[in-house]
Amino acid sequence: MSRGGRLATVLGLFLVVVGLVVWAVASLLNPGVPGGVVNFTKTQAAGQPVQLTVQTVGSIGFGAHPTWVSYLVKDPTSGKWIHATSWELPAHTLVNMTIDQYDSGSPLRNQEWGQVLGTIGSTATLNGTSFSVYNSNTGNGVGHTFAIPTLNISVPLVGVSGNPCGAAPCHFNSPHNVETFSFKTPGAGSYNWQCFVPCALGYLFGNGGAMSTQNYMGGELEVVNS
Amino acid sequence: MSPESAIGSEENHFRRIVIIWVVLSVVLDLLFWFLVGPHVPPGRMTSTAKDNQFDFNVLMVIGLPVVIGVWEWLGYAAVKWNVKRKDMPESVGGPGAAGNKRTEVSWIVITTFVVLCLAVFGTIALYAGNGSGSGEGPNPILQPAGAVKAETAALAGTGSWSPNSNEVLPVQVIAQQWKFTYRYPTFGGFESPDLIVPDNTEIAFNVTSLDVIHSFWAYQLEVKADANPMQNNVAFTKTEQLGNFEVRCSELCGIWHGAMFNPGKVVSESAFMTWATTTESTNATNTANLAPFAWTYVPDANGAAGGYYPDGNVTPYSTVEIYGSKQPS
Amino acid sequence: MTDMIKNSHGISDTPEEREFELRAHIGSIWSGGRLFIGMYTFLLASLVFSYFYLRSSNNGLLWRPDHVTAPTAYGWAIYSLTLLAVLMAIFGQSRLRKGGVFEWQTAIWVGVAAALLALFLQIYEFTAVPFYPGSSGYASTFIGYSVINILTIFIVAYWLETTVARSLRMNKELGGVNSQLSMHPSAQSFRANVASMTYFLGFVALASTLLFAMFYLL
Amino acid sequence: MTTSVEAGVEAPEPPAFIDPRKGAGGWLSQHVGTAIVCGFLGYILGHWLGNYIGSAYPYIANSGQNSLTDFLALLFMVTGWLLGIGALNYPLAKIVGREAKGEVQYTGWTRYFRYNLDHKVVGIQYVVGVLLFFFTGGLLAMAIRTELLNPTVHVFSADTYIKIVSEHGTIMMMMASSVIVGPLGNYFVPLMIGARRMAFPRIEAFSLWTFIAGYFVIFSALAYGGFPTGWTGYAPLQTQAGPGMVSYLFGFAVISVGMMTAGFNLAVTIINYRAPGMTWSRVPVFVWSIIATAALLTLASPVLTAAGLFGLLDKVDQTAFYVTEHGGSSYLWENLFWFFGHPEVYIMALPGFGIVGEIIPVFCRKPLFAYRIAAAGMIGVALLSFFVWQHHLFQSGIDPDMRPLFMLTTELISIPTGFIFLVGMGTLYKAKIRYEVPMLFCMAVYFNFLIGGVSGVFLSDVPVNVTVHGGFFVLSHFHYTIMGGLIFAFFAGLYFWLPKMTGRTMNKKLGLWHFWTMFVFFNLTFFPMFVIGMLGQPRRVFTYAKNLQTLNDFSSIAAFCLGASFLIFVANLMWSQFIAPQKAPANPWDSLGLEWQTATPIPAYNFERIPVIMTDPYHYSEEGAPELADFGHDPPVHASSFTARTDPNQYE
Repeated sequence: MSRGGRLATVLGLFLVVVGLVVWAVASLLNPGVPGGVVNFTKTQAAGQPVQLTVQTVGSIGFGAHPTWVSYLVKDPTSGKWIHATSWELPAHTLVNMTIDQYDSGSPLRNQEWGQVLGTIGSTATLNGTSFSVYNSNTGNGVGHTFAIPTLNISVPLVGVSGNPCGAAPCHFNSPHNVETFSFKTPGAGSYNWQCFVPCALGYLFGNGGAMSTQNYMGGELEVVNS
Repeated sequence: MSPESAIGSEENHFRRIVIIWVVLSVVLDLLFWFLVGPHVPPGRMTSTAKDNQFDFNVLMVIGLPVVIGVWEWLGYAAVKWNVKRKDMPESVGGPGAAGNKRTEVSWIVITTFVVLCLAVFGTIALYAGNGSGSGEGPNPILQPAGAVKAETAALAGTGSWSPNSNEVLPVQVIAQQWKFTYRYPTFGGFESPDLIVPDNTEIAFNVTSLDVIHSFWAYQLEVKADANPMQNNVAFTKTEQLGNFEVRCSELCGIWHGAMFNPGKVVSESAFMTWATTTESTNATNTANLAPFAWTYVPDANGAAGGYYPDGNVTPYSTVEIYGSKQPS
Repeated sequence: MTDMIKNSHGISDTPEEREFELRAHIGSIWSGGRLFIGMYTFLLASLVFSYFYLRSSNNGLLWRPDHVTAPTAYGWAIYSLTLLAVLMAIFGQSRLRKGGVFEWQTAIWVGVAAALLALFLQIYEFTAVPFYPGSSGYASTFIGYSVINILTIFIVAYWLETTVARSLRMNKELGGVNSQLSMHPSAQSFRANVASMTYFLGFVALASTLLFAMFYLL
Repeated sequence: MTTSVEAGVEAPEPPAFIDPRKGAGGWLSQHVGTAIVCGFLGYILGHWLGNYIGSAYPYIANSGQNSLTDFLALLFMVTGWLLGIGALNYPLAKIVGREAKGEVQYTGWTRYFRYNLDHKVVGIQYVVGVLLFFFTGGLLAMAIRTELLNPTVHVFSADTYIKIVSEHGTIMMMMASSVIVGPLGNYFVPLMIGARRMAFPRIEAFSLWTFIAGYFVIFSALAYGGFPTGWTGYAPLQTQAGPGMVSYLFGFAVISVGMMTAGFNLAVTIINYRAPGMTWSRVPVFVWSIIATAALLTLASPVLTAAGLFGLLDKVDQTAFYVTEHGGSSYLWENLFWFFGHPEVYIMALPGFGIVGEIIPVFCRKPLFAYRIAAAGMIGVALLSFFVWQHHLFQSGIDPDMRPLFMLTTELISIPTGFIFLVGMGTLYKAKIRYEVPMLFCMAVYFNFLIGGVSGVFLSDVPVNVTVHGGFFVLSHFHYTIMGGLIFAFFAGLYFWLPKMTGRTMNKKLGLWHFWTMFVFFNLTFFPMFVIGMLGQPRRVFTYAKNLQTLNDFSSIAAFCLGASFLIFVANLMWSQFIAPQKAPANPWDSLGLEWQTATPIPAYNFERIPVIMTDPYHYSEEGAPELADFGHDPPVHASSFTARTDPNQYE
């Protein structure tokens, strides 16, 4: 073979091997946020509070992990429930959050999360009633929390009796609790939020699984300057 | 010029290297000790930070000459003892080239001596620093005076702390995926996401975890202790300056490990007393819901969570009474 | 001698070199056998360490709750069969040294049968332990022990079987009676292998006794 | 036996060796292709079996995760792979008493894709395998540094980042434990000790093909969604993690079997196949490093196998080895893992020392200084490395009484490590250094390993450890020792020995470019990390303090350049080995080493005659130095040298 021929062969083979490895690594480690980012800044008049509506469901019923517990969010433009837990929010803006909790609950492992922390007035409303501490040892307990750890925000989501809604998005007819609260977004940056109730059924002490995978029980708040 | 005079005699080389080495070492050691040393992170906020900074500087003063010596030797050889490319070198063998008993023995003796000194120094520093701020497990052998009394009282729920009393303040650090929370057993056992400690006080950090292994690293306080499930890992430090500090998790604990941090504050003793008593009363409702104060907490596998191990097959877990007995005595 | 040369051009093959290679080969079987014991010791030591570590930690008072009882009958059966296989190998080797090839073969076949039975019982016991694997520290280490013991008995059975199969075929290949005792390199290699095997099996007997006592008697 | 040994000399069969037959069989015989097919079929079978068995368990239905399936699929995949490549032919043939008829040995280029018993072929195969690991891990390192360019703007999500970090660490550790032992150890140890074969060539080939299988297993972790624990795999995070964790545990188990078998064969070969006259005081220093490493490989790896097995049982069979709440202990994994893990650190350091000791005298034209001290240092490091593992647990809450002891043992290990420096500095003294590429890499090893070693003393000191444990300081420390020491030594060895392995010289100009870019950017990448660590950045974080961005960016940019420097190496390799090959002189560096005294290309049996060794190979520039060895002439002059070293009867 001539030098040119060898050059072409080796380069060709090299590119094939490198291409395979790069393709494999890159396709398995997709950059970006799992589930995509829902934009709440586009539809938002400057300075006006953001209306953010989410729901929790005991088992999502579709996708790669149909048995996993998950959060869903209401798309601000179409009004449809979508499975995405990362939200783009404007900085230094009030967020009015509504959470429809369709999942059952139990006593908290760490009762610290029975408190409402970091929201405006350190309170939230549960089906219209304001509260600041919930005793999860009574009643249906707490199913999840919505918490932004680096901002010290945490709200307990009180559980419903039983687990009637088996697939997302849950219909309003299913038993659920509605909780509302408000908080103010900080300066621009990326802030993670998560649930502090180990709720991944079938995993060691409920951690792992949905608790350790983005786009189920946790996500990111991408706070941007509007 | 003959090759002999070009490379000089053995004595000349060795003496030259040693002189350069001594001068460089002394200069750099002094520069380090006086210019860099006092600013070595993480600063001097606590007794352990101060002590460990001193230890770091001592090791640096010993380590710098070693590094300089070897690098100088490499550099000297590279510059002085090379031959031009393509020239086949001449014979440089001769007696002593394959070994020199005096050199070998003195090398071994010197390195052994330095190493043993380092080990002794490290051990003394560890003992003098009450464990130097590192996690000592449930039964610490190195602890400040009054630690046993304060810890025992804290578990019994009879602990107290007041400003200027020189008492040890026990603080419990509870790690969970992915946040630290803190309990203050001497103030009714309230729990808070904020870590606030008084100045000029011996603090006993009792670190435990509710799930996986985390590591409590209060950076400026120079405290680091792994948080293990079902284990109380105790570390001591004495605050000596007011200011803010940063707490980070330094053991990989899952996806949000990188986001597991929170700020903390060293405040004056009276300010701390005010904060603690206020929080104790505002948190009273929730404190009543908390699990009784214990050094460790065992997750309830029978809740909505878990289900990895099937229920019913497992003996119900015992909690407090075992861990009470493992406490500092 | 394991792999045989064909068509190797240009290679020197003097009697001295041939003997050197043979000695190196037999030395390899000897030191390989000992090194394998060292390797296996560290594997078993990890299990023993886990046992005593968890036993002394007794986390959550869950080292060994009362209802976690070992299936002692299986344990005795497996242990005795393993021991039988080992004893057969040791006995066989003493006969082989005195020229009793047939006795050796018979002993090894008995050993193979005992080891296979032990293997079956150990696998069966593993699938039917009378407690939940995660119920205690002891239960966990017991499961670990079962798996490692399956491996151990498998190695015992495999080594015994391949050796006796080799000795049978050797008569065919080399011709004659009791060619296993000849000075043919293959026969020397075979006897070195038997020696290493017997030595390893002696180690297995000791280790099995220790582990049996730990898991079934203590 | 009572018969005399001499009778055996007349045996009809010639000595053992590799059979260089041209193989029949072609496409349908066993090769990588059949291995891949069998591995794939095994995967499917195991997957089906796991689902069949696992479907009855409620926790599997709840979590939607069946670890049994994942485990059995991988187990059957590896078994199928070994079956397909032909690794099991011989063990299976033995059941019916057959010896040595399992494999046909091939010549020609296809032998590199087969189960080959020639240690020289295995060595080349290992080079390719190691580079595969290395470049995959390197690609992931680039991803890590990309994410760390900015503390708040994220390229990857948090869970993807943890997967990248974990995969990078694990792949690199697996690579590093074989990077010199596998390619250069297997290739050159028999040549250096004057052996015509390995003691257990099948075990050697087995170690290679399990190593390659380990690559597929650990790579499958990404397809399974990754694992979040880093290379240390701490439990119980391990126990709660997803199916990628099974790949990690099983992958390490597979790799540990490969390490064990590789070390086993090398140790036995060095002990038994040294040529006549190759006494322990004449063994090349590289061989000393390999036998010390082999001892660590055979004795430490089984602990990893056991630790991995227990972890797999926790995930597959729901035992509770590492679950404290159920009577296990999270410390158990830490202890078992580090009991393996610390010898592992020296598995990754010693071969590097050996290569440096071997190469420096050649380019200094001087005897190796203090040969005995070098050998003693390696043995000393190997022994001590079993007694230091708890220094990884200084902050973990272990028994506080133990810490002064482990501080002492850890610091003691710097004494034998210091021997290696004495040897190097003594050899450099008044040398006549030729600046060839391998020599530059060797000097860089001393430069880098010094920083790695001295920073290790800081880590071993418990008070200072409070600051530096679990942060970027320790990260920089072990990159300085493993990459700065081992990988630099690996490249030194490659540049040095490739002319012998392939008969083709590497291009010197490209080699110099490779060296200088790699050396400079390596230091620019990792030295700032000491500072970053002291300033409080923990390891494995996707976000960090804003004031550390400048340092992190500096490190990242240097890392990209470091990555690019390997492209120069790849270009050099392809250019000078394949595209425009330059025939290498028989002994381009004028080395006295035994491995350079055979013909190039090396015949299948290495030496026409078994050489008789007269002296050690370091008599450079010595007037009247003795001949290295008697390679034998007709008639043989060295028959007397073959008098019995061992009596076969003593082993029966």
